[in-house]
Amino acid sequence: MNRYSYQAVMKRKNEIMKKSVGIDYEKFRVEGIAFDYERMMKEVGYSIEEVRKIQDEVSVGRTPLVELKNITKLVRKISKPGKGARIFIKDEACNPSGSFKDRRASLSVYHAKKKGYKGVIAATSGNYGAAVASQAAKRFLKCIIIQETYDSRGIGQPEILEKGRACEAYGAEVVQLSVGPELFYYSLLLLEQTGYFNASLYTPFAIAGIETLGYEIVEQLWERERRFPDVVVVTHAGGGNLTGTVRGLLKAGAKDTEIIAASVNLKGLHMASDEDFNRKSFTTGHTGFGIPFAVFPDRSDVPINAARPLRYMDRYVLVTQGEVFYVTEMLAQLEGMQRGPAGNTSLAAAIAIARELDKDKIVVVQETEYTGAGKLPSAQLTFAKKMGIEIKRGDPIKEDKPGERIVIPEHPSQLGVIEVNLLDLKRSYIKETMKRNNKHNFSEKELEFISEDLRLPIEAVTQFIDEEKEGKSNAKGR
Amino acid sequence: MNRYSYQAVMKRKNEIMKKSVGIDYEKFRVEGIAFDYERMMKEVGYSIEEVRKIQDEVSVGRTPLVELKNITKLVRKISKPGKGARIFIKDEACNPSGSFKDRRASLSVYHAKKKGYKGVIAATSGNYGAAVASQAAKRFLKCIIIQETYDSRGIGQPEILEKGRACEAYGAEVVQLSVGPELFYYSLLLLEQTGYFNASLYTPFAIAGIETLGYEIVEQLWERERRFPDVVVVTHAGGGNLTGTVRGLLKAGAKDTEIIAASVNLKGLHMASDEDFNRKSFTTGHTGFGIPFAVFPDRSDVPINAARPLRYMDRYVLVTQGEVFYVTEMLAQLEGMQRGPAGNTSLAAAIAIARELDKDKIVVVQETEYTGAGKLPSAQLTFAKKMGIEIKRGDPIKEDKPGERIVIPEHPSQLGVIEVNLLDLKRSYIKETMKRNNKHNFSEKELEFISEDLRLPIEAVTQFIDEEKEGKSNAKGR
Amino acid sequence: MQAKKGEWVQVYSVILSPNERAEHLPESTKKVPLEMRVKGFLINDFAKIGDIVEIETPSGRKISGKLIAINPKYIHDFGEPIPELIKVGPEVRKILHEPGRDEVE
Amino acid sequence: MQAKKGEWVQVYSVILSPNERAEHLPESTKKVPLEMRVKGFLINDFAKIGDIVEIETPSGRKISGKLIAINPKYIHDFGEPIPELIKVGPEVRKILHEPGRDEVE
Repeated sequence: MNRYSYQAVMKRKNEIMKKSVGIDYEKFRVEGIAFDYERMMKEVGYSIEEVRKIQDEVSVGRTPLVELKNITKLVRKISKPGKGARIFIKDEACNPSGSFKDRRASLSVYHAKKKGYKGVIAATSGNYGAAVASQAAKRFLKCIIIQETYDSRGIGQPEILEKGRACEAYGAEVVQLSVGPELFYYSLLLLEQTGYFNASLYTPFAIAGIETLGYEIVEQLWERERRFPDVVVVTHAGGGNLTGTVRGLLKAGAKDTEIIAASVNLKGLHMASDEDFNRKSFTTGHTGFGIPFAVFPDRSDVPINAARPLRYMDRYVLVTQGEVFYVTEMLAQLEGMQRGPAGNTSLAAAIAIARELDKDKIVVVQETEYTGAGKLPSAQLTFAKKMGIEIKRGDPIKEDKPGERIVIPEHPSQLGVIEVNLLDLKRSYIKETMKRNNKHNFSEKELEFISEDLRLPIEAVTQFIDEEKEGKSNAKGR
Repeated sequence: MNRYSYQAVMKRKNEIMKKSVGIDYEKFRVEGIAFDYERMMKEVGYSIEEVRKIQDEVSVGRTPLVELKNITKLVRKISKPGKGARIFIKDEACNPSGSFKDRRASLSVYHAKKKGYKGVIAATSGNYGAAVASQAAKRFLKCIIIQETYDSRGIGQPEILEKGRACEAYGAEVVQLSVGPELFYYSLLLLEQTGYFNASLYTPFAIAGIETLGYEIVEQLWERERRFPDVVVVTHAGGGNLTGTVRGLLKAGAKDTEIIAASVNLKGLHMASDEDFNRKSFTTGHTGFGIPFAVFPDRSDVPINAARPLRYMDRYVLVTQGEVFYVTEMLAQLEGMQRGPAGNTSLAAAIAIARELDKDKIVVVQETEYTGAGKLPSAQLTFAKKMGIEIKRGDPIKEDKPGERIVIPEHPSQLGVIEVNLLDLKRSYIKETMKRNNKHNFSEKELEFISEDLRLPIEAVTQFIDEEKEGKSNAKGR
Repeated sequence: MQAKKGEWVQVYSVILSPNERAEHLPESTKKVPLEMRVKGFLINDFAKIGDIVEIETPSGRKISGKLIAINPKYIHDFGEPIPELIKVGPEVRKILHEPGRDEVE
Repeated sequence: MQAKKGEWVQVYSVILSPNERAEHLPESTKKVPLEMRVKGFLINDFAKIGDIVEIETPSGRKISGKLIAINPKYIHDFGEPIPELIKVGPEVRKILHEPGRDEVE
């Protein structure tokens, strides 16, 4: 077998991953599938004080918290009397490369430098690429970004092309691949060949880097309003953004804040499909990542994923592509801020959520991102039209059809959210865990771990396991 | 005569200007050409505490002060032993619309709203347009931006087109004119027809808005280094940036900081020429504004210009277009910051200046601006090539030829500055003042005013006046 | 190509013909008119390129001019890679990595 | 078109042909190869589009592939004005200006 074949490289997966992140994950394993999450975060990650210091060195973080006064006013215009919470947004576009991803990259690259790696590699089609490239430039590390860019016709989505351009502007090498999960294989191959650091989004470093975001939200809101946020809305994709932000919120004492995850609904589109690839306008922050990574975090590019979203999520809602484009336009036209659109996923959800809350509540939207050619709604929707997607005004939820139709609301009162049943996700997590580990019985420590990982009483965990076993045997029996 | 003809409207100039800024400038006139500058700034402008409050409301200002550690390291590599000052940059791209112009616009638009104007008009091809549009969006005012955009062939410079796009993204109307100083005439006409506020760059509001920038530099540097900046480099065009920044520095106590103005050298290009219009890559921050506005500030769109650069300038240097593009690339590749290029004019100068200074000195570059399609060096230089400009590597100062050749340095040690003789400028100021007012004799109060406006002893002022008179009579005698 | 009422369009008009312009202009400017281009929503029911139409601008003004573009797109872009600039990054990084003064001091 | 040594170019290669790809792929993906495009500086003295060449990437790797572009420019842009979005600004501003609840309370 060729040493560089798909099968051969995948067999060396654990060895390559270990060398390229320099973490001995095994020492945190407790028993079977159970591992000591908090110990790992403590021993491998950095304390919030250390993270702050590292980020201050490279001018990452300490972004403004902006009150969206006009959008709040608009929400109140369309809400029942007494309703319409105040909306704030954390203007993460002010980070050096234009998104909160600088926080994650700053830690990964710092760590890589400290450990003597000559370069960093990140597999991402998102803003994380530009962030890693920017941080690598600051710290004189070589940088390779691996992007899923083109379909088999060689057509690339403008937002991804823009992110690739940004990486190149900072001096990074961009490896543009066509559609397929073998991006992971190729990343491993490059990690092996170069000996570079794997700037994965899922290491304890990459998560610890975001904790300052949650921490700053609490600090800034406290300074201005002398209170904790009632709700924080977080765009959810691979889980890191949510995990890191909430850990930061908790470290700052915001224990009663409701955490709402938000993703763009891309139901029906297959993430590994060459045909579907260019039928979506959002390259991250959507259900294609959000749901699989919630129900099985350890599908990532490291042996243990430090992003554990179900530990931190109180509610999970979906919005549609049309809603996000609509609020992106609103943000520019009412608040004088050109941002996103991908960063505005949580803003779309926040507007719907604020409508239901009392006026004296505070909802914080946790990120913005930079924008420009390729990223703007005009670029995205022009591309979508070329791909045969219908664009129309209408009910953005009822008429939405991912991959076929994007519906721009006709009125802000049409902004709403689709609820995801968290219990269903937790049940899926258990199902996936059983299936992928080919395991039907769990030790006490394993049950405790699952219980923590799902924020679910052990009784519920065992009940779900039992139901799954029954379901399986029923299915077999049929 | 047609009421809307050039001549007819220009005759109504003072009347229109007065109504559209709502300032009775006459009450600050002392005698002849003399006026009470500080009284005007105090009575018409806002205190720095008020400005802060207004800017905080709209999340303007409080941008990061970033130490450019790698560029400093590079400077030291190419400097004599012991030389190479530390360089900091005020990352003004973090303002809502992407430049320090938000500071000026926030005050102008606040004032317009307070005074009951229904809309604002600004005549600018610079970032100020986007800033006014963004602030107007926040405060629900109508907004018209008048831009000098196209030459007579309908060709527009990409940077100006981008600025127009940004204005439109915030909901503003953009009036694109072809080349010519009659832009002023058309602005007056629109101000008259709409009754909107003239968001001039030269009112006391527009200057007061920048004072926070200088103030923040001192505050931030003090917090980090417990000292004042040794040098602040300010990009100089119409004079407002310099005036406002230095007033802020002084208010924060930085009385011994050396103020260096920097402009891009566009010598030989005529600003009102349809032919020359698209032969320059920089639309502001160049000598086409910098020198005329220094020697005769009251050429602006208000009766008394609140920007008085010669009061505040210790040194004035020029850099070349090629140098600015070069340092823009350096900033991205060494510091992980994609900014400018126009905002990097002062960075180019700062690098040359830092080389001459001792290592323990601190040079602060006073701004960055956002970038993207249209603004990037690649866009500007591609356009320049199409306009027939030669682009080459070489000595960026010796080989530079504005309008014909842009020379990118081959090595950072080629970065240098061209000194402008400040005494010559002050002499020109006197000459212009005499010519434009058709005046040969000045009262004591007028002489005092000129002495303050030029930061020049009265004896020197009278000497220059006498020389000018003699020169004139000599010229007549010939 | 035809535009319908409410569509986003661009109009053109001459503000000052050459003989109406200001004095003391450079030759190249003096001989051409001062032109204006403005975008807005078409007020006429239908119009084709070249027609004199009325539009409502984003500020709510109603102005007329010659229709020159329907749904005009922004044409400025990133330009092309500039050979004279593209090696600056590697060059300055190399200078920084050369053993030099700052390491010794 | 011909490229010279040191020019900024883009190369293409197939990483996995259809039969070498991972299992369990959707049909549309399974039937096509996994392709790669990378940019770098040309190492060969001369080459024309379609040639197999070697490049040095910005990270300093030397890789080979088929030359597909010389001085490749970024092609993504602002797109066109989107009629479905362009009136959102005026609409929401209008709603905000309607006399409503928040003024009364």
